[in-house]
Parts: sequence; C-alpha cells; structure tokens
Amino acid sequence: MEEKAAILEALIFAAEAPFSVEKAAGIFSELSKPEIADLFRKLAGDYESRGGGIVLQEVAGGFRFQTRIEMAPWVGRLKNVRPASFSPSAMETLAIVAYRQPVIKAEIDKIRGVDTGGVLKGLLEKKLVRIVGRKDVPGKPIIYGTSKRFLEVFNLKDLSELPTLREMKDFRSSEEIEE
Amino acid sequence: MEEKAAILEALIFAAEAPFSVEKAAGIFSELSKPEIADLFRKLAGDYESRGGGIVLQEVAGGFRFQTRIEMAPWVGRLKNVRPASFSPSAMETLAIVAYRQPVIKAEIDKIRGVDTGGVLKGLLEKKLVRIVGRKDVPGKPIIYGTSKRFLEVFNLKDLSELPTLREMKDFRSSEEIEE
Amino acid sequence: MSYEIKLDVFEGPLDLLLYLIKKNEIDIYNIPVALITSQYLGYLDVIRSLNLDLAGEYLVMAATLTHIKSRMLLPVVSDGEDEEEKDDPRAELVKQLLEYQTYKDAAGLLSGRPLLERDVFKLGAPPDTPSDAVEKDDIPVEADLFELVEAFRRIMAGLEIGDALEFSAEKLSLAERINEIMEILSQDGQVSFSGLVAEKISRKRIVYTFLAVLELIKLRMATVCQSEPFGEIRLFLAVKEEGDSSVVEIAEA
Repeated sequence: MEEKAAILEALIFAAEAPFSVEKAAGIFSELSKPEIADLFRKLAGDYESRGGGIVLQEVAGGFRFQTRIEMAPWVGRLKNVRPASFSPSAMETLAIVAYRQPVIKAEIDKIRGVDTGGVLKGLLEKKLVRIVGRKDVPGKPIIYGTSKRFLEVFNLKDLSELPTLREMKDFRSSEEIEE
Repeated sequence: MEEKAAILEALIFAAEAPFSVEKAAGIFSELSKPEIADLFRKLAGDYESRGGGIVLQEVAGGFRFQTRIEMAPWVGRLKNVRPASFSPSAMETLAIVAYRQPVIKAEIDKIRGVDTGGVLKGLLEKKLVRIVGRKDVPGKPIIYGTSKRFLEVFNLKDLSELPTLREMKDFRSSEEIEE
Repeated sequence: MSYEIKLDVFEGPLDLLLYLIKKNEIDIYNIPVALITSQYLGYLDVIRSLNLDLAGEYLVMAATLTHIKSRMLLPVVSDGEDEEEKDDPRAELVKQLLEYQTYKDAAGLLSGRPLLERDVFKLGAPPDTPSDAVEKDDIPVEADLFELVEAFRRIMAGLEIGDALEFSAEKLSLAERINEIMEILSQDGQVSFSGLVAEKISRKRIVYTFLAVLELIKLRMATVCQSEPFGEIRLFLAVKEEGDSSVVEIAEA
C-alpha cells in the first residue's frame, strides 16, 4: 500500500471520533484536501470490495472504521449487552429536532401534542441533542439542535443525508398502497 | 473474503480486549480451536503483507488490531490535538462559578462539600475561570468569575444565555410525570 | 368494543387519534367527528376505569373533539362571507394530525438506519495511549452546555433546604453588606437603592441592605439623593459630593 494511504488508515483507526479531511489536512501539510478526500474514498472502496468484517464508513463529517452491518448478529453475541434502543417518544422527538432545528421545546410539544420535557432531557443526556442557544423572543426559550453524536449514532454523513419530508410523504403513500 | 474470516475480523475489531481463540471457539461452535487459530494467523498475515497502517497483532493471549509501529509519529501528532473533556468535579465547580459569580472559594467548597482548591486551579489554568477581585472581608479572599473563554467553549453569547434553574426544573417535573 | 388493546402504547392524543383513524379506515381529510369522538372518549373511560394516570393532554383533546363536533352540528350561517363557508372546523386538527404523522414516519425511518451499537460497532479497545498528552494550555476543550447546567442542578438539588437557609443566614452580616455596598460605590461612585435590592434576594437581605445604607449615612460615608419626590433614591460616595443643587437632599434633613 502507498505510504500516504497507510498513514491515513492508521490515523482514522486511532482517532477517537470520525476523522475528517480537514483534520487529516492539518497533519498532512503536503497534501491538498481534494487529494486527501480521494485517498479516503479509495481506502473506503478497498475495504468495501475486500468483503471483510470491517468497513470504512463516512459519517458525521469524517470517516471511521466500523463492523459491516451483516456482522451485527455475531458482534451482538460478543457484546452480550442489550442493543441500544430508543423509545418511540424519543425517536419522535429526535426526528422533530432533526428536521425542524433550530427548534424550541414549545414547538416540539405542539407537534407531538404532549409535553416533551423528560424525553428531551434524556436526549440531552445521551448527547444526541444539544442546546444551541436562546431564541430572541419573550422568555428567551432554549433552542435545540442535533449533535455530532447524533450523526455518528445514526450513520449519517451530515444532515442533508436525512430523507426529505417530501420523500417521507411518498414513502407513506407507497406504504398505504402496499397494505 | 471467506465469511468465517470476515466474522472473526469483525469480532476482533469490536472486542474490548485482545480476542482469544477460546472466546472465538465459544461463538463459533462449528470450528475447532486449531482451525480458528489458523484463521487468526492467516488474517494477521494478510494485514501484514498488505502493508497498510494497521496490523493484527497477537498480544496478551489474543489478537487485536493496532496501528503499525512505523505510524507512531503520525498517530502521536493526532493524539496531541485530542480535545480535553471535563471531570465531573471540574464541571460542578465550573457550574457553581458560572451561576453564583462573583463567588469566593469558601462558598464553592461549602456548596460542593469538599475542598475545591485543585479543581479551581485547573480551571484557572484552562482559562475558563478568572480572578475578578478580592472581597473586602477579613482574609481578603479571591473572588472568581467565568472568563470570555468560558463563553466561547460553551457557545454562549453572554451569561444571560445560561439556562435558568427554572428551566431545569421544567425538565425535572416533566420527567417525574413520565416515570 | 374491545378497548383493552394498546392502552399505554400511545405516544399522546394525536397518536391515539391516528390509530382510530387507521383502525376505522377513515379518510383523514374527511373525519367523521362524531364517530371518532365517541371512540376517543371510550378509550379515555377505559384508561380511567383501570385507574391509570391520564395525562392532561388527553383531556384537552377530548374537549377539542367535543367542540369540533358541536360546531359541525351547527348549520352553516351564510353571512355573505365566502371564507366562513370554507372554514371547516376540522381543518386545524387535520393539519396537526398530518404534521404529526409526518414526523412519526420520520422517526420510523430514523430507527431503520444502521444504528451504532446495534447494527454497527466501533473499535472496541482503543490502542493504549499515554494519557499525559492532555493538560496543555492551548488544547481545545470539548464541552456541553447541558452538562454544565445538569451539574449545577444536581448540586442545588443535593443541598437540603435547611442547608441553603443556614448558608444564606450565616453569610449575612451588616458589616458585610456595608462592605459590599462600599465596594460598589468605590467602583461606580453611585448606585440606586433599587439596584442594590434588584437581585432576587431574601427579605432579610433587603432589610440588611436598608440598615447598611442608614449606617453608611450615619457614618457620613455616603449621601442619599432623590431627584424628585417618589423618584429613584440614589446613593453617592460621600467623598466627592459637589452634586448639583437641583437634587433634594433627604438624607441629612
């Protein structure tokens, strides 16, 4: 393997969070960002075509190694822990924050038709949601948004990778046809 | 790659300690230990001959992935830029300074119920807390407050953006209702 | 009717309504309000009969449904305005239901994504790293505002009410309050009385503040002025007091 690719591989592996092109550029002063991005993608392609147990995934603005989805049953047996799961109310709240951000609690409450305080607190504790500021209206309510960790947990490159609400509606109508 | 090898690779990758032949045998009931050991060694050989940034190393009675020794200088540069995070005691002290400022050490100690000297020093060194003056009482204790850097780190426009205790209570009460 | 299914699985009144709409195979744009309202109220009765706690939001929705139902029964009064005729009393509710449905679907799609620690796993054992790399001045600090807030809330919650009272009682002394006021005066030269008691402080502290101000006047360390009757009372540092003559001296009268 080319030395630069090998170094990049080591860096991605050792980094504690998804490793971004920007960070790599900070370490690799002799390479341009597009060159680094190319190396990243080539490396990810190698892992993909190799068909092993791990893949190089683009997520949360960077790249990280992770096990291939098909390995989940095996790895799950190893971990011997209850897989991470979210309650429907947590998922609803998270979806609203993800799509409407920046958003205040009153808006979420209104859409869900129930008080979201406890759920929101849980999401803050899990660091999936974060406080991004205060709205400049009377009462200065807290504004919420999704965190980087949200992208990491849900395997998203960035927020634009979320299906649009329009696609969602199509999804629903197709589902209704299926039924 | 052969499916068994791929599964092993995923298991070694996800395991929290070096992954032993014995553990693998517990998961792979259809393979004998020598067969598993062969798979391990073959996998390690593949990584070695590939010449990438990571290798599969036999260590402490098992196998684990690690960066190739030659990569150390690069990985070292990466580790130095790892962001620091706060210990719970630092967070508590910082919270008290933020909400009760201007505040003297004795008051923080009283609220936390422990001596805060070391933690406070750390926060001063990190420039999150600053000395704002001396109180005109016997002993002239130092008065502390938060710094501009504090606002930067916590993404606050100014101190009025700190969530109020009332807002925290809202979280709490709604949480109690849910439970 | 069989209500015993799925009692506690609803995420709220909107979720329950969507369930009823689906169960009855109703067109969401043309909801038979009378039918849905009676079924909705039926569910609430079952929940009550089981002595389960009923969140207030369910009752609010019941009231809304009943209100819509009664409006549907009224003949459409045509008072010449076309808008009135188009105004379907169900419109707002339908809009709300559709929006909620959208995010419910979004939640479903989100759950279907490959989830970390469920479908995919990160490196289990991070390589051994020397931990002395930290503790430098210019290293970035990663922080979460919520953690800070939580830390404070936890601490304040841990303090017994008695502790808090004792804490403030002990802290309070006339001498200290005098010193505090002098500190402000020597810094700013003046301060308004309302400014001194503006922070959310206890009655006791207000009394001490008042006593401290009187004491300062007696000691001729400060003067008090008022620019008009019932106006703001201002406290000045006594040393530089050539103040203009239009102010009314009330202190040493």
